[in-house]
Amino acid sequence: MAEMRFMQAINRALGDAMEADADVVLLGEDIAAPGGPFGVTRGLLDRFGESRVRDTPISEATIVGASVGAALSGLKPVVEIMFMDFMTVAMDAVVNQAAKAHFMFGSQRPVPMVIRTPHGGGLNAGPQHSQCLEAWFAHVPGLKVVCPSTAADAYGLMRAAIEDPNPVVFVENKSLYPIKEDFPDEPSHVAIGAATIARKGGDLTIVTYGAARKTATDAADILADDGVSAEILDLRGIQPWDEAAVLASLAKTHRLVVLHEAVEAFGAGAEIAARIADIGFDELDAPIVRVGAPFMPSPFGRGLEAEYIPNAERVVAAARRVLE
Amino acid sequence: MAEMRFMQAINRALGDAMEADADVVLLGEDIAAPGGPFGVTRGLLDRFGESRVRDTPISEATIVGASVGAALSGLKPVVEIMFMDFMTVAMDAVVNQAAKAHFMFGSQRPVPMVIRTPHGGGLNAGPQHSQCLEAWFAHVPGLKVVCPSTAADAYGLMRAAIEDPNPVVFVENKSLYPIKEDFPDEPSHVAIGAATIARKGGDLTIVTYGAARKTATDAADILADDGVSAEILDLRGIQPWDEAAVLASLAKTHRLVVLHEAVEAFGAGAEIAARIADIGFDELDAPIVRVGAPFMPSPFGRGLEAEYIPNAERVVAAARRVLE
Amino acid sequence: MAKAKPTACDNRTARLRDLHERMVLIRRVETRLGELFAEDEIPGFIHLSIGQEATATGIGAALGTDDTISSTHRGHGHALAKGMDLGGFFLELFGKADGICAGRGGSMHVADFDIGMLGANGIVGAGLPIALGSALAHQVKGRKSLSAAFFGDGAMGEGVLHECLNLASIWSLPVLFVCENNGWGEFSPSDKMLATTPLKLAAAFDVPAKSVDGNDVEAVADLAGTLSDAIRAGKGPHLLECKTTRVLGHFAGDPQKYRDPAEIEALAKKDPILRAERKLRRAGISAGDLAATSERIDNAVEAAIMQARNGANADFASAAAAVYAGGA
Amino acid sequence: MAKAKPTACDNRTARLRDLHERMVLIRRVETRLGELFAEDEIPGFIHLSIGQEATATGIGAALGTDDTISSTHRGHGHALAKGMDLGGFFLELFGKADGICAGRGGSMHVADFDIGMLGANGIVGAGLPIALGSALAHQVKGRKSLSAAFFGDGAMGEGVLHECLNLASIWSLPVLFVCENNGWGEFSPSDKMLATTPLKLAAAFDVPAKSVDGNDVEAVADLAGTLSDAIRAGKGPHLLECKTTRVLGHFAGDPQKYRDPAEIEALAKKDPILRAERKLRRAGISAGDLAATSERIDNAVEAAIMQARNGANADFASAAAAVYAGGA
Ligand SMILES: Cc1ncc(C[n+]2csc(CCOP(=O)(O)OP(=O)(O)O)c2C)c(N)n1
Ligand SMILES: Cc1ncc(C[n+]2csc(CCOP(=O)(O)OP(=O)(O)O)c2C)c(N)n1
Ligand SMILES: [Mg+2]
Ligand SMILES: [Mg+2]
Repeated sequence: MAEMRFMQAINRALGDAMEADADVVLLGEDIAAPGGPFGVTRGLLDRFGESRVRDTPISEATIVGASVGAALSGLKPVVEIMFMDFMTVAMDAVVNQAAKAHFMFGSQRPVPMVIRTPHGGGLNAGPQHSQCLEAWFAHVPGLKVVCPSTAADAYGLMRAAIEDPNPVVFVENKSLYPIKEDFPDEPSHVAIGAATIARKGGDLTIVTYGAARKTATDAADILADDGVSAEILDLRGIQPWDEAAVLASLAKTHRLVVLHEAVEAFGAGAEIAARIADIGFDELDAPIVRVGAPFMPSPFGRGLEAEYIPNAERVVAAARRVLE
Repeated sequence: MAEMRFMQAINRALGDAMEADADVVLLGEDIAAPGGPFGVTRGLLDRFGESRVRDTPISEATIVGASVGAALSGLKPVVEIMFMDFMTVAMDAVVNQAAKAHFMFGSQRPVPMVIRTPHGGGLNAGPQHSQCLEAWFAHVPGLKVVCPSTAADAYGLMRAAIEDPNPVVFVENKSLYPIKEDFPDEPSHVAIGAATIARKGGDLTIVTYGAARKTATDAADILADDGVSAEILDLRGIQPWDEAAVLASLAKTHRLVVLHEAVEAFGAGAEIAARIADIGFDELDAPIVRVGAPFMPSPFGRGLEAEYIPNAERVVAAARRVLE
Repeated sequence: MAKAKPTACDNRTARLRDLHERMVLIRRVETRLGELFAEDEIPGFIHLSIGQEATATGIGAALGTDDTISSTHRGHGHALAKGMDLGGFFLELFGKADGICAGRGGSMHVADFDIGMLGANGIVGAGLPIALGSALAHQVKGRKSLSAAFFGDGAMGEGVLHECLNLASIWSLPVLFVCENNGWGEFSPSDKMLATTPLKLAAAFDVPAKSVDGNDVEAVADLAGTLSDAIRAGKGPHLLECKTTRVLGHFAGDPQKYRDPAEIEALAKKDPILRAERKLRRAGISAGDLAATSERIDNAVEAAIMQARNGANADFASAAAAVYAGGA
Repeated sequence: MAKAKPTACDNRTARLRDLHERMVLIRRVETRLGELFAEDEIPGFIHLSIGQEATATGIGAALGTDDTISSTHRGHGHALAKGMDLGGFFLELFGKADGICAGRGGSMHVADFDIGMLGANGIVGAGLPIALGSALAHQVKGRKSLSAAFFGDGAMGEGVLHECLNLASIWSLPVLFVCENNGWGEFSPSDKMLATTPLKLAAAFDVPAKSVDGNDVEAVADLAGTLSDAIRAGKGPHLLECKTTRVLGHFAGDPQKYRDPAEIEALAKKDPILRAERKLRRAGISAGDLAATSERIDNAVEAAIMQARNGANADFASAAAAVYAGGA
């Protein structure tokens, strides 16, 4: 069991997938010669050459749209959108084309493509470089959405996403990139839509994904000092998400907190809470409490951003509310 | 009390606002000389001239972005995006620019603009001309989102939206356009974010908005035959939405169904259900059941679309579940 | 399109007969679609290309099955010129289970991947990057194919065209950009909405470009052939502007009140089918011959319509199960 | 920028002194920003325009307070050339409550609406439609103002530029498109990414355009003045390409490993400030005079930094209350 950074795990998954399948190609701004703005694609140009690893002009709408066309014509493109905020420029290609092609053309062809994009704060990058917009994509039938929180999951989900015959939005929390973690010698695929229990517990369930898993763990540590045992479920997949795993945990704890870095209102957590307020209602012994960013753009200033991103204290407070 | 079509009410609101304020200008594809693809802007070019009522090229990203610049420079633009599906082409301007300008520039200037856009099915217009994407915009701090269901509300909300100093996404269900309704002789503004009780009842609450209000009413009629009295709350505003009105109704009925035409999963209804599962939990005597479109693109064929759009039977079934 | 292989001297006439027949097919299909729409047999938004058949047909004649095309909201002609099966086409427009898109897409989304027709598209300009990506696949996979991107003059308003011209140019992709310039974008005349032309734009990106009378099917086919040869020879993207005529309105049922009646009347003179027929007559094809073609096509179209009418409706459960590939 | 009004014969020298002083200010501000960022006093993403000061300054000199500009991610120079207050600027970059944007925007979003600076922008190309809309407001409201849209060469990849050139052209809007062509878009050389040039694009839309040595501040100011006069005279949009040099990397801290060291070294010869100083010396301005200017500016910058350091941090509750105008 060696150590590996989160970003290296993604790099390795891309490399392994490209070794395994000559149809996998990479597209994006500054991903080839420069190795990516965060270094995620470093070395892949040298290994796989200019035809398969392509620097593109600053043309998000077109590179995603071209990925759809390429996917419909036999390639498996993995396209990088440098910041999730820039997905706004490519939404037609994602939503009207990639997501719908299999369905609306009568199942004639799959659309095997992956859109890699970093979300999240922590770099004081401000309102246009920090947004967590995964809820938008989860609302679009035909897309899959994943958001790993560990190096091993990043590897496994990337391999699965590239092999999936559907368009997958692969969300990478940029604050995780440099983090080093245990990495298996023989890493394996992770099924899209399968949650994992990040920590076992019996008093309440915290459902989360991405970088917020760390926040949940910190909160669980604090709660443990008070004798409260929190179970943490890391969804990993947001569309589809692992309803059964949430229900199973709830059957033990009967109390639910939903946590993510995205803005709380109309965020992905709303679906989880809403769904459980329906099918899990009889299991609930307390209100479902969500923790997310407040309803404001991601602010620039250090203090502002620090207060903006959900922290362990807020999760602990939410836990206390459901334990009341 | 005369009768007026839904689309005429919007037309009248636009005309009245333009009479009242010379800064109000209209932009959009085919809205001036042709009077709009659905005829909503008919006659306004003749009344207000070419400078204030402008046909644009097919350049959604730019006409919305230009509306932001115009709003920051003293105009109050009302821009039409012909189908809500085409908002995908203009998302940067809406989300990164319009929504954030007031906040990220330190409250220096308001961004008084309205984006009018029709959503919804019923015309067999297929997967790229029928989407209800309002949940996306409700998730974006800085935007307001409204969706009227009656001619009077359409008028009143449009007047309020134009006068609001913030960017408002004004969603018009296109199946409502031709519908004729009572219209007050002296129509008034409707506060953004204020719900209205569309029907009084005591056994359960149906929260809805837009064209689905009619579906809710049909369902309530069926339930009434069985002696069940449903209260229907028409939100009208989705961001902000009237939490207090929902809680007040729930305090009477203790049972909640949330209904909209949009896809159920990760839709606007998720937020309402999630929020009530938190702050309204103690009032709930039953699961919260949502009714929305299934998780698939809006299909073309007649039978397919008819089955796709939520109907009264599905609402009745949901009501029966919460009444169990 | 079935490719006749006649001997040298009547090569051109034989080809023109093929082209003419294809145009008559498109015309007949769309004339009937207009009627079926008016009679409420066919739902949705229908955009007819009557008057523009020579463009679709001429381009289609230059392409093989391994070549790909992306199309627009006005895509019936492109689909039929590329060889889409009439049965699957009509079943689709009726929203039937056996439609080419299983009744889920309709007129704005007809597609047939087996013949390289990557779909009509409801979003103006959106077909351009799709064709580009298909060309990228051809290039990466070392195929000799090319990819044609149809777009209207109105689509020149969308920035995605600019992006695609640029990307195709720097990567030397095998793309044929085809502008169907009918002078209108919905209800607005393009000369009021655009300060540029396809040729000027192409020039700005060093993409070789030509303009052609888009109602002269032979001229379109000739030029499309020349440009396609250049593309296949590795000379990178090319653009062809076809100046053509939208005889009917933007959509089936559009009364075209925004248009000068004299302008509409004048269009008859430019009819691509009548022009081809005059040429054929001069080349010695008899009126009876032409009438026979027309009758054959009418029969085929009516048979397809009848089949479509009687087809089973698309089934909801199958649609619901088709949101994801692989059944996930 | 303060406008001196000297007598005829030393008009040009006086103006050059002003221009030079403004460039020195921008250089000093950004040099210090680079240091403050390296010392972790300033957070976020910082894009410095060192080497490009003549472009911002020359354009700024042609504009009045009633004219508007939209800027890019590399906007410090544009802001300062338009007249942004140094105090509010530094407070913003430190994320302080009294920053020009209340500490909510930072480097990528500096804006000052009172002087027509409509904001730097984190989205490549997004400033273009904003400037266009501002020009629309000028036109509709009958103002004599113009609106300048700064964009980089890399931004030519984005289709929104195409759309804006078109719309400005058909509506004859008072827009000055300013391309700061520094040859790079992040870590990629633009000649590999673009098949076009600003002049070719402008020509495609009938927008009159000129290219200028963007490191010659007088040349930029002259040409910007000429084009602005034409715009104010109702002649519609114009474009100015300023060929300039990005001396430092894409962002503060970028080691520029992707760049030939010889290329970077050669940039010193093109330094716009040194060039202006050589001219000033030839016009009789003493070295002491220039040193005094520099010292005055240093002092002003250090004072602003000190003020910013000591400023109160932005307050979360105020930010939370500012999401909507009108407090809603
Ligand atoms: C992004 C987008 N904007 C607007 C529309 C509505 N629309 C459909 S067709 C059309 C006109 C297109 O004109 P052109 O490209 O010239 O094609 P034509 O209809 O003339 O064949 C418009 C504006 C759309 N479908 N997609
Ligand atoms: C839509 C979008 N895509 C990508 C980026 C990332 N990005 C920031 S600056 C930049 C390069 C811009 O190059 P250019 O326009 O030449 O400006 P310069 O940095 O040279 O001043 C890129 C790709 C972005 N901010 N926005
Ligand atoms: Mg046209
Ligand atoms: Mg540059």
